[in-house]
Amino acid sequence: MFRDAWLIAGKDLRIEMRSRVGLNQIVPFAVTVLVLFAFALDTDQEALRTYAPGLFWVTVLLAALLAIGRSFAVDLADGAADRLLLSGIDPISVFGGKAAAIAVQLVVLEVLLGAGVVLLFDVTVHRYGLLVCAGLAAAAGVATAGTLYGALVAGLGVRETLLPLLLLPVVAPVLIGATRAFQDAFGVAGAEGWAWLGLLAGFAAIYGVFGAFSYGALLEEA
Amino acid sequence: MESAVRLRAAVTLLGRFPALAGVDLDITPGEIVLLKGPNGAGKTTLLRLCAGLCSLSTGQGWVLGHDLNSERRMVRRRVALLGHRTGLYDDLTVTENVSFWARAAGADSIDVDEAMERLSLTGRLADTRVARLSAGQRRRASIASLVVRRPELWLLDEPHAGLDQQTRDTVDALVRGAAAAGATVVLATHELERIAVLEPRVVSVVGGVVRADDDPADSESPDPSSEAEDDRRVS
Amino acid sequence: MTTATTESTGTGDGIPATTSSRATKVLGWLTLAGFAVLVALAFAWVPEDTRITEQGDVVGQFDAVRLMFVHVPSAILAYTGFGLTFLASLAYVRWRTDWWDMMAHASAEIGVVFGVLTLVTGSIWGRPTWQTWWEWGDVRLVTTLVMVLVFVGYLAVRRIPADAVVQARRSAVIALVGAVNIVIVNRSVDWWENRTLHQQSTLIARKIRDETLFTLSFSFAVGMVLFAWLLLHRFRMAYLQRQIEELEVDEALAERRAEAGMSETQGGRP
Amino acid sequence: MTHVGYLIAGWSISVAAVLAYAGWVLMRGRSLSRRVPENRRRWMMPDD
Repeated sequence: MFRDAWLIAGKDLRIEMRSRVGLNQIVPFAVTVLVLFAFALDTDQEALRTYAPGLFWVTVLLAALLAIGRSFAVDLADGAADRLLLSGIDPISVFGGKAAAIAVQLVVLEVLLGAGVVLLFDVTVHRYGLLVCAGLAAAAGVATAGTLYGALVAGLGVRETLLPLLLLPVVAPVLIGATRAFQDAFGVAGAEGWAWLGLLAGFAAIYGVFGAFSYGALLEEA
Repeated sequence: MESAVRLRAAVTLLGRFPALAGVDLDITPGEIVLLKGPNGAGKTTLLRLCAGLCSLSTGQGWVLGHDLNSERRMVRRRVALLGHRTGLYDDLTVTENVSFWARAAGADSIDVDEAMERLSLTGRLADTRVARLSAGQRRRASIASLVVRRPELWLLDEPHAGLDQQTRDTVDALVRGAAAAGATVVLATHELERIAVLEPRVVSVVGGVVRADDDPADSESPDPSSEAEDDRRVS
Repeated sequence: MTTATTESTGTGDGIPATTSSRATKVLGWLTLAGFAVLVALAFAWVPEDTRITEQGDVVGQFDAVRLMFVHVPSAILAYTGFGLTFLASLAYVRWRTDWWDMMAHASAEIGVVFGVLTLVTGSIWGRPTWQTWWEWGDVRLVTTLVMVLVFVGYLAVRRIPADAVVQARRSAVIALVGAVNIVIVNRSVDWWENRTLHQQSTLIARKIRDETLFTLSFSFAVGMVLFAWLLLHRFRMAYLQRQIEELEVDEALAERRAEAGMSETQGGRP
Repeated sequence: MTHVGYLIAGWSISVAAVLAYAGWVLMRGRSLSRRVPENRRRWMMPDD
């Protein structure tokens, strides 16, 4: 089971490393969004510093939508999705593998964007441990929920428009939790960061379990 | 011995279109079966049904002894379906693709080397990204990634279509080899004379049903009149 | 609402072509009568909501309290609808029958209608009472908004033409995830707005008058009858849609078999 | 009476929304009913 999940994750990540779609398209897109936020909020450095955690996570969510869509588009491009079904790999492993690959990409994105926020919005990090843990837990949460919904809309003609509508309300708690945790880590607001980390971890766990068990049913297209 | 494929009044709906409208079919293990019929007759759906990728709306079916209504997962891992799409990842090399599918099926790396050898995917070709391959080379890579699975039932959907001479020969060799190894082969193709030497049992598929067609001589090219049918196969 | 009980448009030999039955007619009239009584109670009987503080100031919702009699039942109906969708989806996962799938669809749609209505009427009530159209500090408000959005997505998925079984399975997953999500959203919003994890939001903690309480209860009852009436009609509509689909499939099957030159039925749909 | 505008808005929007939805369901139900044979509309069968 773990071997198969590892196989799937390795395949997805290798494709992303080769194609560089993430690095050449998704990351520049995310940085552009950050720059647009700066324009929208005017050159008010104080406002940018205050709202940096929220802006950061909104950007991550938007970029995650692209990464999730891409992960499923790769399988659908030339019938590989059918072959995955035919391979006899347990759907739980496929879910785990795809979610892990998306999570890894999100973590890379967070690191790059985090550097961007520090540089562009002039924030300073007070609690590195909290920052890292919250970043990982939030990536896991978005990846599990995203993989579940990505599979749900995969193969539909309207998947690009439907995925945001379905996924964003569901990951709202991640946005709230991760923003509060980062506010604490950046020292811009006294939030109970570690408690929010609990929420993030709980979210990832719930969607991990839920996704793993409903994934098979979702892939069984007609 | 058990049938390789046994269908009873099998109906498969694609959306609301009955691609299969009540198929009765028996295929014994080791048989080579040629599906013949106009485009849109339901050949592709029949093959996908046998692979466990389409569901039965009504009726019953068993493939390699597994019930198509309840054990499609078991069916899937024992068959190989070569369809119009290759099932390869453009950004990976031929070797990476073949070994990925081999490992997904639990096969060894020796199998990978052997399969690549058999389909003459050696040398520089092995380390080329699939995106840069010609249609024929893609199809060969696709076949190699199926060979490693050692399937008991081969389902080939227009395996010759749009290919160069070398690859067509490769396909024929594959069918011959599979039959020699005792596997069952079901194929739909327009290249009837190529397959005729293998003396397959010919089965006509028309309008979503199957008609036994015992006369192998009666294998002239299919009726092109109802090709427009294909458009209705919504997915 | 009135059209429920009007004359039937016959199909020719007696049986009217509607989704109403004796049961829905009774429910329809009950709703109308109940609504008339509710209007009378709400505007003539219930006094305005005022309180005199220790400083002698007169505070309260005044006549805006009369909005409660549409807002609160709307919210109850929305949550009933979504709750029923959740239960029906759970039942679908367990028993895999069309019946539960249709029930989930029908109740989700009614839930969304009343969910939107809840938000709108809540906004209209909030403006005079809280001096704002929208209050991010209220858990129920934000939770309801997210919930409505989740089920708007649910209905969007249901509108996509697909194989009935695939669609039912997909929808059931969304409804179940959505329900779990509501709990998570509710908890996280609650913590979020309190800026600390150990308080409960208490925006309304006033004593409620007996007349108001009675009228509110009455409005729930009327709402429930309305819900039952709507659900029956909506469910039958979904049922009819299935029947039409089945007829079309039968037709297509016959056509397909004719194409094959087969004389008559073999297999077929139950 | 205070807040008359809000009251009118709130109540009329509610009534209008429910009427519109109920009307749509009924109309759609009727047009679908006409396309379905009577023996498949079971709720209308008993002495109604």
